[in-house]
Amino acid sequence: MIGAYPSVVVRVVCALLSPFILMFGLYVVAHGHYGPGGGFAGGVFIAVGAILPRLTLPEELAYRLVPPAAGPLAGGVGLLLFLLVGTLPLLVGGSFLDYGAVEIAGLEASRVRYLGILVVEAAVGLAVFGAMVLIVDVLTGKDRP
Amino acid sequence: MIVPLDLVLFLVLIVTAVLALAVKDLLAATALLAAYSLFAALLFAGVLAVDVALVEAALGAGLTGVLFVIAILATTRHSSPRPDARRRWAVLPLIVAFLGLMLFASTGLPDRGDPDAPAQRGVSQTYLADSYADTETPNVVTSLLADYRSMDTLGETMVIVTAALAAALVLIRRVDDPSDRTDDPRDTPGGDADLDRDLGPADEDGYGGRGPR
Amino acid sequence: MMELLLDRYIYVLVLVLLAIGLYGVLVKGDLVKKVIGLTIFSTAIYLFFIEGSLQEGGTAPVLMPDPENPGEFLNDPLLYVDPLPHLLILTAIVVGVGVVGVALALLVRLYRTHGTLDEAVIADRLAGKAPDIPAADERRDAFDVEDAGDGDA
Amino acid sequence: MMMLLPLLFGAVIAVLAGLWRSAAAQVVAVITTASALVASVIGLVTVVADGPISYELGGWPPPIGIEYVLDPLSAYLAVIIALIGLLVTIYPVEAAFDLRPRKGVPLYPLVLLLLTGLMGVVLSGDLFHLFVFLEIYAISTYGLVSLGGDRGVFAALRYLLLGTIGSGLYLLGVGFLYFSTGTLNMADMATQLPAIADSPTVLGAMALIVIGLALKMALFPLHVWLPDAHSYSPPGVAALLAAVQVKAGAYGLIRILFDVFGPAYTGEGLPVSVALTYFGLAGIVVGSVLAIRQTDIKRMLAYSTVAQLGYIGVGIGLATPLALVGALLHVLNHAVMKSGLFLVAGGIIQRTGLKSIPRFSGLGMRMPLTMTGFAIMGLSMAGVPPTAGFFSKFYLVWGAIELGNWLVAIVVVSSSLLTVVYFLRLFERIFVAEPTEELVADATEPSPRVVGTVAVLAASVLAIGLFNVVIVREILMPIAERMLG
Repeated sequence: MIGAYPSVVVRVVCALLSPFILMFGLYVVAHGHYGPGGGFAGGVFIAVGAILPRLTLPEELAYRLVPPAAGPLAGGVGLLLFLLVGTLPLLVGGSFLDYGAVEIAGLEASRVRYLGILVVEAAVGLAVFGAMVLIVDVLTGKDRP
Repeated sequence: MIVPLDLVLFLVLIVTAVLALAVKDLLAATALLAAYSLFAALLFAGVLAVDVALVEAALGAGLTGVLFVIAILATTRHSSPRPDARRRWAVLPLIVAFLGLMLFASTGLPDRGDPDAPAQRGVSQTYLADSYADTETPNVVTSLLADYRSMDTLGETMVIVTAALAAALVLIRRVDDPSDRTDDPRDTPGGDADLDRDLGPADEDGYGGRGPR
Repeated sequence: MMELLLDRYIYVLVLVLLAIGLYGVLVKGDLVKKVIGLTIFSTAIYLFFIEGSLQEGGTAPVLMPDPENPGEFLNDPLLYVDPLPHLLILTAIVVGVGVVGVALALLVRLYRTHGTLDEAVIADRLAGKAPDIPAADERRDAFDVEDAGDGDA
Repeated sequence: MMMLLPLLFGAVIAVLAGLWRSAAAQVVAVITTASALVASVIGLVTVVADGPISYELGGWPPPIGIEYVLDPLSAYLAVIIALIGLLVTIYPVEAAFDLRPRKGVPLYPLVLLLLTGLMGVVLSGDLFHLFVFLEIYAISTYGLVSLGGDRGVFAALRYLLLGTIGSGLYLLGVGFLYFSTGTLNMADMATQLPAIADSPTVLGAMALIVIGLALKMALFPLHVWLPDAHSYSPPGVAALLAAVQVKAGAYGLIRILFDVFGPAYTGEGLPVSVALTYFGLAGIVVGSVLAIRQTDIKRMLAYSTVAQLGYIGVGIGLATPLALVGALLHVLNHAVMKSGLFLVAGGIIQRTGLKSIPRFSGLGMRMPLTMTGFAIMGLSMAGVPPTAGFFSKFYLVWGAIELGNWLVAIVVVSSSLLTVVYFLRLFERIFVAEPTEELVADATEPSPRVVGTVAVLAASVLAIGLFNVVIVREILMPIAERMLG
């Protein structure tokens, strides 16, 4: 029921806008250490970048840009990534999610934690992106991969 | 000094909330709801919760609005005008009782902004003091989110994935819908309606117009 | 009472918002309005937490660079507002959006079969189709058959 | 953590496996729940022998980080959750969920997420973390209930609205507590609360948390969502909901009332305890009476759940060790009995399509094994010795008499009689009456997996009955004494 929007202005503006939104989303994910932002907000922005074409462009084009299977896949992979990061310290004797316990040559524990946070934020962003795209897809009735 | 602005924002919030519930046009209600979330985000920013403000603006005002709009386009734009007077009288005492309880409870809260409040002297001191040494991350909310309380974040990620899966389970077309089963018709009168069953003119009240498209 | 209002009007205003949200969920007959009420209710809870996290004289919980030692950061807790409620509310916002997503999916599904989102009409239709299920027990409020008439009117 | 990890991974792998091939998801689910069961049994044995285990997530000591606590109470519930979860995932998918999922339908992932949420609730030692898992299991429930066709969808939506208000109230309560103490860790908060015991904030927080969790637990009069949600959802989901999902609310109530607020708040005569007791009693009466009036088998079972939750509420409200033992034993008994009954109902519906009790006539001859299991569990519901159900009520009554609260004793005993009435009526039809329906005459025993599952549950009802002294002495009595001592 949601397909190409009648107005060409809207279509063009949205098509031009969405890569920038995607980029802004990536920036927000990566910027979480130093300012407001992080996986959740960033994941939402990236999802909006994918959802905008769905609301305005012709269906085939929008689904070619971000296929419907991307939703569940990204959600699952994001969660799996988070879990794997959490489990990694278990293997070296730390507790679950204790990134500091992983020893990487030349890096202090605090630096390892810093990197751990980055990976976690990325995983969260991926999962949020997937979940949001999936919700929008099922609501608009395009749920089949 | 920002107190009067706070007060104004709060009054605007209350007005938008009431309007969002009152207007008949659901798209207008959604727009008002998004405005409500946006004003809430402004308030968050006003009391320096910048991360929360960002997420509330993106998720609460932005994406929730989009979801509502999509759902309304897929269903109907007009809210059913039917007042439910009896239920209102049953519920109002409950709400008054709830307000009384909350008012009673909030008398024991520390004053807003009190630096000696227990919460300010509690665990968050440790987070603020140690965040940089522990994780090299100046944004304490991030280090809290992804390190000190990362299990919360894992749970939260699971919640959002769960919600997406649940929504998919609700709406996705399933191979074997319950109505296809060999239920005795007398046992389940009417049966469980199929997803695609056409109920015909179910919406004769004149409000069944679908969305603009 | 007056003192409470002046000193801590914020909490009272949050209470008003909570009540509006609850009213929307419990009283409104339209299902979309119920979900809107739910959103108002949860946002009011977020406001409660965030207002409580303020600390007079504090700034946002992003550590400020130490002007005297480059590369170091000021970490005196008195300088910042309480970050923990921020994290809690971040989590709660995401949870809330998830709930809204599921609720809207249920709404769309209901509309596909019933063609309406009036709670009472749907309830009547479900109950009317099933005379062997007693309709009068816990369904007093929304499910009364007499209500069906003016529901469609 | 060992117990949660298989579930966490299982859920995720099941998502991906479900995308690939739907049968694979069930295999993953069975393996996952089986390993969770093994882990939780090991956990239970360990903590009963050596005392509680605390696990610091992320290596941060509490109250800085989030703490998981495995004490006998949570280990006990974890075993129940994993056991019921395993049986439901083994159960054939069409009978349990009314559908054979297509590729990509996230059925088993949601079941696993439901179990993960419940497991997280019982393990969490942190008030806010409990909220997060509360929502995980609640959201997956909303999805699963909607499988029950059209009415299931509507029931799911009403449950969603009420359930979300419930968790909202809980969250508000946690907020009040946080602003009064500055911590979220349960143990830490318990040490700080006595100093501010009289604060209106703490009392209000307690009220909010109790109301919120009672809503989740469907304690009368907040049970309005339960009958619809349980009776319209598919049998497997109903079994999960009745057996373990509402128990998570009960667990939260026990844990927070007795462990966090402690004896200072829950001593005799305080409004919360009294309210829980009398609302529990009302729930027992109302639930039993309404259950008798139902003709749909699943609806009858759903109302009887309202009554059984009343027993648990009474046990919590009386707040004596004996009554708490009764309540905890009833959590186990009810989980086993009710999931068994729902699964039998699923088997009947799968074989004959019948749901209405008057038409079950003569089913006992056609499906003897299943129906024997059904009879055992029905007798246990009614509290006939030596089945499991007798003993939990026995402890409750004993606890009530000890307190001199004769009203509770009388209501519990007489409601058992009511339960006997409705099950005897059912048995008479199933075993004595002649078949009146062709569907019944043609019915055969359901598939071995159904019979096997039911047999396991029926056997455990008897086993719990026979060995209840061991369970009570080794596990429950120490818990109750520690919490109320």
